Amino acid sequence: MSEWEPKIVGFLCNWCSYAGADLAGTSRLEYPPNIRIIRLPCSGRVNPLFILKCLSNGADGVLISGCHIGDCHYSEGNFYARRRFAVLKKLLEYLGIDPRRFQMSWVSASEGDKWARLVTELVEEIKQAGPNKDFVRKND
Amino acid sequence: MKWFISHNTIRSSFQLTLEKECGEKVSHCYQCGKCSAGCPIAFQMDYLPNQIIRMTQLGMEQQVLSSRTIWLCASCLTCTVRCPREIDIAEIMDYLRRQAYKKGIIPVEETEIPLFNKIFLRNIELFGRLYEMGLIGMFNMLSGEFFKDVFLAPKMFLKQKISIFPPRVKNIKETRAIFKRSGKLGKAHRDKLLNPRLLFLNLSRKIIGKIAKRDNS
Amino acid sequence: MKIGVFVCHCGTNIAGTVDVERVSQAASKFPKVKHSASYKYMCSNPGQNLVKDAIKKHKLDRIVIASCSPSLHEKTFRKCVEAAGINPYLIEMANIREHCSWVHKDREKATQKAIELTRLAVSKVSRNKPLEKTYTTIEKKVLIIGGGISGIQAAIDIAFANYPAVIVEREPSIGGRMARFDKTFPTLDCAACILTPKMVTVSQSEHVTMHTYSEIEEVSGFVGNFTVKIRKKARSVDINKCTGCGACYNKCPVKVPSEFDMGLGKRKAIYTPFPQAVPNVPVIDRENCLYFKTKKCGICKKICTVGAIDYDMKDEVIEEKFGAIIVATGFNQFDHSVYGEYGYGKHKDMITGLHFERMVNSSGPTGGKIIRPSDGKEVRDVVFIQCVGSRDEQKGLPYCSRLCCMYTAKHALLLREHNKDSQAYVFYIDIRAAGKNYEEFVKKVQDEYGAIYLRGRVSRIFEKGGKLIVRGADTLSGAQIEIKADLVVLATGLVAQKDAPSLAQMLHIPYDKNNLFTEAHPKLAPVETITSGIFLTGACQSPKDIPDTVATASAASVKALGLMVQDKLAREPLIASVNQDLCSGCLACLKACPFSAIEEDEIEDRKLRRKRTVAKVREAVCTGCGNCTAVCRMAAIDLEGFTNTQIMEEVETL
Amino acid sequence: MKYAYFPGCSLHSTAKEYDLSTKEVARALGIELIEIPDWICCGATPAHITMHLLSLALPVKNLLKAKEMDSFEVVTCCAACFSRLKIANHFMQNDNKHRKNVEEIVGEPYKGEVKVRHFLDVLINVFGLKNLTERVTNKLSGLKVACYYGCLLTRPPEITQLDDLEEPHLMDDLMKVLDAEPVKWPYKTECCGASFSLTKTDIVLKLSGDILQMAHDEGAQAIVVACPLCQSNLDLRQAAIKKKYKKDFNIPILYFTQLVGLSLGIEPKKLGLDKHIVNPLPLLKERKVLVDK
Repeated sequence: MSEWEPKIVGFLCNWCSYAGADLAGTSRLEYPPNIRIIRLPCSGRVNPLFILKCLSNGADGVLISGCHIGDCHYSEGNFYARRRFAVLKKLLEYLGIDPRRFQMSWVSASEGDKWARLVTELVEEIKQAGPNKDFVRKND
Repeated sequence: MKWFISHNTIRSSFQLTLEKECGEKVSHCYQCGKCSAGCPIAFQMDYLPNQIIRMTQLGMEQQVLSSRTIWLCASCLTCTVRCPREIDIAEIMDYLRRQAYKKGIIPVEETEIPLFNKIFLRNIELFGRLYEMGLIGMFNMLSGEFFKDVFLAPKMFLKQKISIFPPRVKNIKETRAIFKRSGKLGKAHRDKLLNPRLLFLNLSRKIIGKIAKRDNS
Repeated sequence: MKIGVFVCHCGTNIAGTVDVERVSQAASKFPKVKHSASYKYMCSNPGQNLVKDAIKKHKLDRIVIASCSPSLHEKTFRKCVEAAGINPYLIEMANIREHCSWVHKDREKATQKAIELTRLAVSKVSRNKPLEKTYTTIEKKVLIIGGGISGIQAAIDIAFANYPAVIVEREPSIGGRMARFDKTFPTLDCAACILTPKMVTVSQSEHVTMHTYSEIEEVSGFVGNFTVKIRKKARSVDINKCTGCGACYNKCPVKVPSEFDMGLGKRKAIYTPFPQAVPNVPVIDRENCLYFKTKKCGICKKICTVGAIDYDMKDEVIEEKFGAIIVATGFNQFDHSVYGEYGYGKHKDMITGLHFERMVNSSGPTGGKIIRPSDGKEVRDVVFIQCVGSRDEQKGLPYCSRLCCMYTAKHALLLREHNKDSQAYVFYIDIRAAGKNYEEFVKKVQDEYGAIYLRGRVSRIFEKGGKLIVRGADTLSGAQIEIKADLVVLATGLVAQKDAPSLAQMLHIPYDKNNLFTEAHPKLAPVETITSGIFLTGACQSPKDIPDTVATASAASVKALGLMVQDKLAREPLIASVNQDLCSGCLACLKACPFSAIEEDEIEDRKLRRKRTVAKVREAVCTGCGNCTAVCRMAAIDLEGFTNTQIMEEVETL
Repeated sequence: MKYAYFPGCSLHSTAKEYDLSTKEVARALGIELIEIPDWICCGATPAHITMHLLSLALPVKNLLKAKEMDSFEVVTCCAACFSRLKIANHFMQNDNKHRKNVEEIVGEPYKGEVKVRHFLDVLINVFGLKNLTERVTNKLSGLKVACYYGCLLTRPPEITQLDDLEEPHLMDDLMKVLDAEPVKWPYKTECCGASFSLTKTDIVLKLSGDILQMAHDEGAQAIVVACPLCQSNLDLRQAAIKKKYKKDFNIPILYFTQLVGLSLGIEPKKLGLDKHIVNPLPLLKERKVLVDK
């Protein structure tokens, strides 16, 4: 392997962030290929377990992205998400996991450029954080 | 007008280099002309500010750097604060002037301003603060305007507005070091005032002009 | 389980950066995958046939399509596999176009990513369950928010199909912006002459109900079954009793600037905004009415012969059910007071295009005379400035407002028609006259009406000696230009209504950074929103002129009528469901549900031999957000289509 | 109120009266101005035209000298110096690349922590117009003035953060407090030709001539400025404007500090009112605003 490339999982809400990422595509905005997107109806659908599972499975970073606060397709799903993951982030920090590995963002369906910028910056940040060894299942 | 430009000019790296080095996105300009509309000095310029930007977009480096416009810009920032595309045109003018210094392209009709700037800085480098008598004397001598403003001088002396002696700054070495290091880091030629040939050309132009004027009258 | 994977080239859209063959080969080695193939355009007829044939030939029971975004073709392929006998919810799509080939350049890395995205989809589909669509009824009534030309047109179209339409308009009369216009480009027919008949049609239609002076307060429900609360503001005049005789506003002693006339004329405290108002029933402006301010006066009540004036009238909130909603809320004018160089909007003789419309209108405040608001003198030199607020990233909007070129040309023409000695100077950047007979119109204004077009933005406007000094440039000649103008008319851009975001949040439709409502697809679904059952028309989606507005209004009506004619409505089964055996009855989900779609239920627990409280999903109400699943400690509640096992399977394969 | 004071080159030569009047006013109002010892030129326009780094390094050096005095606020009167100092601060705060280079040049770390203020700002926003009203003993009633701000006091607004960009009003507010009458005129921020005084005198004559004309047309008896370059262009070049355009304006160009000084009852001579080329004393006598001693 030439250079270590981080692996990042993105949980995106279907209405805003996923559409925003689609728009980045239709606008041909380039960003690094390190992110794997999992589509969900709402950021409120994301169970904290998913994130823990991602990190324990060796993902170097996890991103949750939903509609801007107030713009949720389901009225208030992202409020729940915000509250839920503020707590989770603290917990992860407490467990000694680099807080850079778990991030939240709000990207609307019209913000393709923001999405591209966000991923670029995120990959850069995770690269600085280095490979995820904090929380990986020991195989032997 | 009077140019023919080829795809080689248009494809030259001038615009890209400018955008990278001075951080202003020239390609964003859509030629609305608001900069030119508000420019107080436009009446003296050979090209309007928007034309300079257009020529930059087309890679016309030679024509831009040898234009009089870039020297006539007074850095009043009227264009910058009103540009709908948020382009800092005054900064671009600064950049173009610095490039013109570097490349030694200065139009002979417009030597006064570049000359003044150089003399001004030299003056600061020597004295730390502005020595007006020295500045005016040196500028008049080198620009061929030997008797410019001499009528104002006595008034100024009387009102103690101009001193015959240079100001004194204690630690002048410190200042000189700043000049030296800035020149080195910025890769700018610090020492040369201006090309002697250019100065000579300008001098002779002025003197010939004056003689011709006298003959006519 | 036999999974089939189909990888699409999408011409060169995907194949340009992704080695499609390699993706297909790699996919064939994934667990449970029995067949993989690639094709140039998977969504085309031959492409779909390829999928169908493969299903039959290889006896496939689950399908993964690696192509574009599911928002584009998920439905297409669901139908496709259904035709081949597979449950439509046993497919998944891997988005290797928008999320891969279009955003990456490195072929190797993009191919690698495409393979992984496909692997994710394969792992997810292996956990999919067959689902059946549910059906709901449809409320056969359409709500139209906004009573401008687009709302009026939509109401007419829906009424024509014999379905009921309800217009909710904020102002006391329908008519909107168009009612203020004088003439319309490029044909120059008078706006009132073509709009008023339509307003009358609406008011006389048995199928159309109008709630003027009313606003939307709350929207809930979903396609086919929206419940809307409408606040009918207290008009202080009984709409059923009033005959529209006008005696009240003739006698009212209070005069205030008329909003309809852009402050150029006056109206009374009890008023109809304009003579042709529909309904022709006045409203009392309580802020300025003497009776409401001081409890004195009461003239209008004394004079009204039918007793229609009711000072004690209160706001009324009504609730109605609708099957579809058409949003036709229109636009606002850009506020040019942000331009310091143009005097922060303080120069009296600097007006906007809408002011000019009122001024030039023969029934307007000046009787059709074009005058200087400062001293009432007739004008000679008039400067028109285009792109005020538009195409200005620094102080205004990034976009082109699209109609200013045309209405300015119209104004220049009307100016000369009204005043032969006048001269129009039009500062423009580009002329955008792309429309039927538009370019010809602009040319005519230049050729036959002597309008001088100057290419450049104006940098400064200031007052001197009673005139406005306009400093601009003509970039074509390279000249600076100074014009001493009697009047300056700004072609201010179109912006979203101030409260557009709050309406969008009520309706759960997205809006962009300029607060314009976002359509479901810019090309293929321009009047739809991602929320089914809600449609857009007119300038609330993007600046539009009258022809475009009317066209989108009819388009939105057709979409709404398409719902109206259905007997029942199929709903996606992607909703939550409770495994009541697992449910502990904590009811945390009940609190988390934004739609009150979860209720308490009691079941007989066979083991415990007693009744037990559990949660139950009201299927008709659930929108499938999945918020409940994240709070369930027992993992008893799950979201079909995005189940915990599906997502965990995806996470595991990372 | 204690500030490090950066006069700048002009205030030590052609704009001596600005320096004098500023110090007088500050003394009268109890604002302590301590001149930065051994300050050097800020580089003015020639520096940023010629060498970008130099144009940042010179102001930074001065700000560092102010810091050595344990002063975290620098006051300056010259609009050009104000602009250069502010811009240097802006770069040091926001541009890492330039900061590193400049720090290398001046040999010290600096992150733009010294605040830069114009004396106008101190007078109006720190001392306060209300306080000033109480101190005015000699009202300048009936004196019609055009407040001229020039280019660099307000531009670019995100850096100077001083006054309204297109219609500044700080000096107008100040004049009203002194009971002078600021005229409404559109050339508050028009360019006077600035640094072309020596090199392109023709331009200065045209631009300054236009400004004088506009002030004259709008009924101003004097122009009030806050920049030594504006003052010298408008004052010094009136004779040449008269010669070239055959227009004799004879409008005195005064610093706002001089008028504040007068209204506080300070002697004209101490304010340097005898140092102008266009003599303001006849006008001030006529308007009865001179202090009788």
